[in-house]
Amino acid sequence: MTQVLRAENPVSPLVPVVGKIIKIVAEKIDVKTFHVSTPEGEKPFTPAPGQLGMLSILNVGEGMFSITTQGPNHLEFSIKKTGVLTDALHEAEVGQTVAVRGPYGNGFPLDFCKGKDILFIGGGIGLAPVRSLINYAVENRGAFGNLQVIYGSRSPADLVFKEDILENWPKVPGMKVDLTVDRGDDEWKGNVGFVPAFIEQLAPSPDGDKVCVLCGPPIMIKFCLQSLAKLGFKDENIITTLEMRMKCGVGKCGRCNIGSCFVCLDGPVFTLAQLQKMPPEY
Amino acid sequence: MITEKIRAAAKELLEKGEVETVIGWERGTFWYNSTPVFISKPEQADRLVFDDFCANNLAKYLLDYRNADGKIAVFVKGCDARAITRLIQDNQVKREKVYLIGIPCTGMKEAPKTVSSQDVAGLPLLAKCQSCATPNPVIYDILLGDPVPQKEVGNRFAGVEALEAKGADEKYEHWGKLFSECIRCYACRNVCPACNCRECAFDANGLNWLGKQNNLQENQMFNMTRAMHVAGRCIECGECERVCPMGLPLMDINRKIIKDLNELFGSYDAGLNLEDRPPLGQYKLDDPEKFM
Amino acid sequence: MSLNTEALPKSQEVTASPEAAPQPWEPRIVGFACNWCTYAGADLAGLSRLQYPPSIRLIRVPCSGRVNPQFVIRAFQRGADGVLVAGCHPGDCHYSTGNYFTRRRFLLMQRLLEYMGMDPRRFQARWISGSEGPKFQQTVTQMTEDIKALGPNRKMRDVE
Amino acid sequence: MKTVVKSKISALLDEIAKEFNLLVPTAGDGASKFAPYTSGGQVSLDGRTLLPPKDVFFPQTEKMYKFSTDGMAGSLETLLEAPKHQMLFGVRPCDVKSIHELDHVFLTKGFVDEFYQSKRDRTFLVSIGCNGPAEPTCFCQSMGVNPQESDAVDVHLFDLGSEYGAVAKSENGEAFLQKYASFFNEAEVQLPAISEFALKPDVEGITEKLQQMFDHPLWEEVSRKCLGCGACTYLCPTCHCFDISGRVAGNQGFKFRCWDSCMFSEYTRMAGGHNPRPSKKERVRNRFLHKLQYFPERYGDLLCTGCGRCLSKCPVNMDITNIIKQIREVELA
Repeated sequence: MTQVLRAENPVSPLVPVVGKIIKIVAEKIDVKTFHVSTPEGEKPFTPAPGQLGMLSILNVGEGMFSITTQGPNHLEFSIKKTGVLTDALHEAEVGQTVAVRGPYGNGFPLDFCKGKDILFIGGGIGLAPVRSLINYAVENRGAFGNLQVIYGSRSPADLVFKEDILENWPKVPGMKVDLTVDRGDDEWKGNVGFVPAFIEQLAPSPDGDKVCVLCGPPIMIKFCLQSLAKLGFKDENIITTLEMRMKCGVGKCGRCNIGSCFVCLDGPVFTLAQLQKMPPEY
Repeated sequence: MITEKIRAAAKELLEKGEVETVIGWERGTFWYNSTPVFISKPEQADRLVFDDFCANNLAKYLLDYRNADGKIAVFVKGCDARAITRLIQDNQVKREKVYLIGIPCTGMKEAPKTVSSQDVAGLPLLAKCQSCATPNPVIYDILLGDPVPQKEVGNRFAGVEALEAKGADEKYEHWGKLFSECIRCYACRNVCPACNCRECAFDANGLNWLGKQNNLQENQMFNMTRAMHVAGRCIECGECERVCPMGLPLMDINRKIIKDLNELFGSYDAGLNLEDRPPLGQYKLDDPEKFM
Repeated sequence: MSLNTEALPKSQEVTASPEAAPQPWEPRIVGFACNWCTYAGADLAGLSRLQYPPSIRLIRVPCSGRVNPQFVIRAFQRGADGVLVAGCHPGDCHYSTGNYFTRRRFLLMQRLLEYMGMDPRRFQARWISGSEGPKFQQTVTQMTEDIKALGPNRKMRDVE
Repeated sequence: MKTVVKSKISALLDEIAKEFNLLVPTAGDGASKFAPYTSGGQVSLDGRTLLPPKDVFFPQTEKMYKFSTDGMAGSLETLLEAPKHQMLFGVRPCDVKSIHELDHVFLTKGFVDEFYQSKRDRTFLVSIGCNGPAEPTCFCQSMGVNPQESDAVDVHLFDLGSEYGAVAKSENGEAFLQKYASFFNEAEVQLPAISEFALKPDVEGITEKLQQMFDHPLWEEVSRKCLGCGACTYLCPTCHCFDISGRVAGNQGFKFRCWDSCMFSEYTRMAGGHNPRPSKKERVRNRFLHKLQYFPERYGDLLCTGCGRCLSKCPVNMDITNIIKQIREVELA
């Protein structure tokens, strides 16, 4: 399932192209989604679902982010405020010049997923990488079986991509969205509880070679994997994406290795079966 | 033989369960490489040696055992003992959590040019040992062997004074040439028992205290700041200079600071006495105020 | 990596914009001023309409003791011709003792800079209280004069 | 074989320096390294340099692009200059091997690093063989390097005592020997015997064994004395990890890459604070597994050429040959 795509850069895979923030969506208090296109209004490059992009503010720094989805003329990055660069991005306004390079990484195994039912599980900002595949499946609805999204966050205020999870996705035929929060509030009518428990409660069936795409905080992943195993999902059919510190994005700078794999090149998407063969160093 | 004594001492401590680990030296790659070793079982005690090449200051490793449950035993030469005194003063190490086995030291030797000649007596002392003022441990629980007489070391600031006498541009060129060689491997920092910050300013991501470029300016920044950060806490073990792969004379900077501290605020030798307080951690109302 | 101080741009070229006529070189002095005394003193100098050269760039710090030796080196790297650290008089520190530590630290620092080949006149420390507007004026004037005589600083300058 | 007497080498280098940007092993005041040739300078053709030649292709600090910003606007420009043709003269076989490993990293697996390639393509390599260990810490022979001869170069020089025997290893090498034919004689030569190496680590099957040793207590044991400095990685001819960072001055700035070391604590630490390799045990393990397992798995070669620089300069004598020995001694259940 390793599909290495060549970065579309004029000189070097390490030198970005200039882009521009054309839209900013505040998802929640510390998460914003940035729409980036070239100054000419084109898409900087065309990533496959699950691939990564290196986004920078020129005078601040560079960081690797998952490309949460794309439009005909732009890429979207959903970014949580955690450090120097992300602070600066959160301060930025529409029109801000950025630099992008990519796409990096393998992306989700589309051929493997096609024709199958897919269960998407996201926790918190972990929905961002998964969303690229969800939107791909929605756009290519005929190529996939039934779709189910189970998404949880700490509180109703922490839910991201509200338009998608509340409006767009539930309207898609053959698609179901189940939401849960750790703590509800007065207006919350949905489920209250952690994601792993919610999975067991919903008990999605692994039948028909169903694929599960999972992303979220490590502790959630750990317990979700136990729940999925109980339900009978096969390790080969559980897919997740990893996060490591990255600098080059092309498997040269060294730091994102897990064993002899580079997350930036051979990942970030791995099946559970693959992860079990790798050293647990992530 | 001192090696038999240290093995016996380590074995006894471990057998009685008084300490959980003994930090000492063992034989390294060649007969002239002695290297730190960590012994936690009595039967491993025979790996320990004490010879003319045990240059490593073991005090630094105590920082790895800050949270250890039991006691740690460390073999200490004069310089190691001063380093531990400093660490205790900085509340990095608790006196009651370490068991110090003192070894009087006549100085360590340079590695020979070839493996074959085993003429230890003919080898010169390491630069750092030539000007050693404390061959005997200043703090210990037991002392193995008899204290050795203090050598005549002469004026240890002679090198500093020679540099001070040069013109400003000459000095700048001298240091510039040396700092240009620095590869910023941080061996000097990491080996230094006075560098005990949990997170070094130079490792703090994003704060950008120090650019990662290797150029003269950033290397000056690194080397001067390192020296200022250990000012008043340098115990002159000379490890920084010994381990520098580029052979930079770092003690010329550390000694300059020690010399100035002595001149400005009174004579002080770091790590000699547990009760002393480091010169930059205290003040007097009548401190000199020359350029203020 | 090279040690070619001659390769440094002339300060005129750095400060002057391409269109403007070449201006005479003016020193750039970075001043770290303690919030409680020196900054107030500088304020008083301004309020009193005391004239002093525009060569100083003040950075307000909570206490002169806040000034880290790295600040001084970084200032020289980034183009300062002189650095001034100024705080309350001994005994007047808002935090009781901060300036006593400053005094020890920067006496040492100045000597280290000299040892590294810097002219020690480029690095000064002064006690200036909130009521000493004229002393602030004099200090800046004097330091500017001294540094003018020394010329632009080329040492430790970041050439990139 | 073509031979040239050693006393003529400086005249030959003078000639070459007219054509090429010539880099030779230099032992001046500081550490020995490859530096631009100056006539009458301190060329040192005996033994290996302390600093490996990797910085010729992969400088410790290398600017990649510059940028300027103006409010929200900004632009950038790549700083990739094609260097002048250069010659790296007197590379030892261990270092030739290391260049081969760097080629794997920078030129294969789907992405070509132009910054490396531009220098690599324009460098003419002349190697000099060793007839035995240049330093006590040498162990290249055990790492599959022939100390006497390198093939992946343009011209190789055998050390024949008072003269060098020259062999062209590429078309460019042939042309070179033609061009400077006046310096060479034709002679029958007998290669000296290779003298005994003190260190002979046995790496047979080590990659396969390490695949089962990720959780072995050995790593805790061997990492204890490590100080976490980067001396080993910066002196290593094959270590190639780098960081990308920037420098901003006002509305101008540039991005550069610089050597980084897997031994540093912040190397893998992420913005949120999580560090997959939080202590020296994980970092030391990663360094040795990278050299002996991960790199062979990925590229088919060990990432160690036996030059011995790390173990000669390590402050605590962390000895890769000893670690290899300890790995061999481990009995797996």
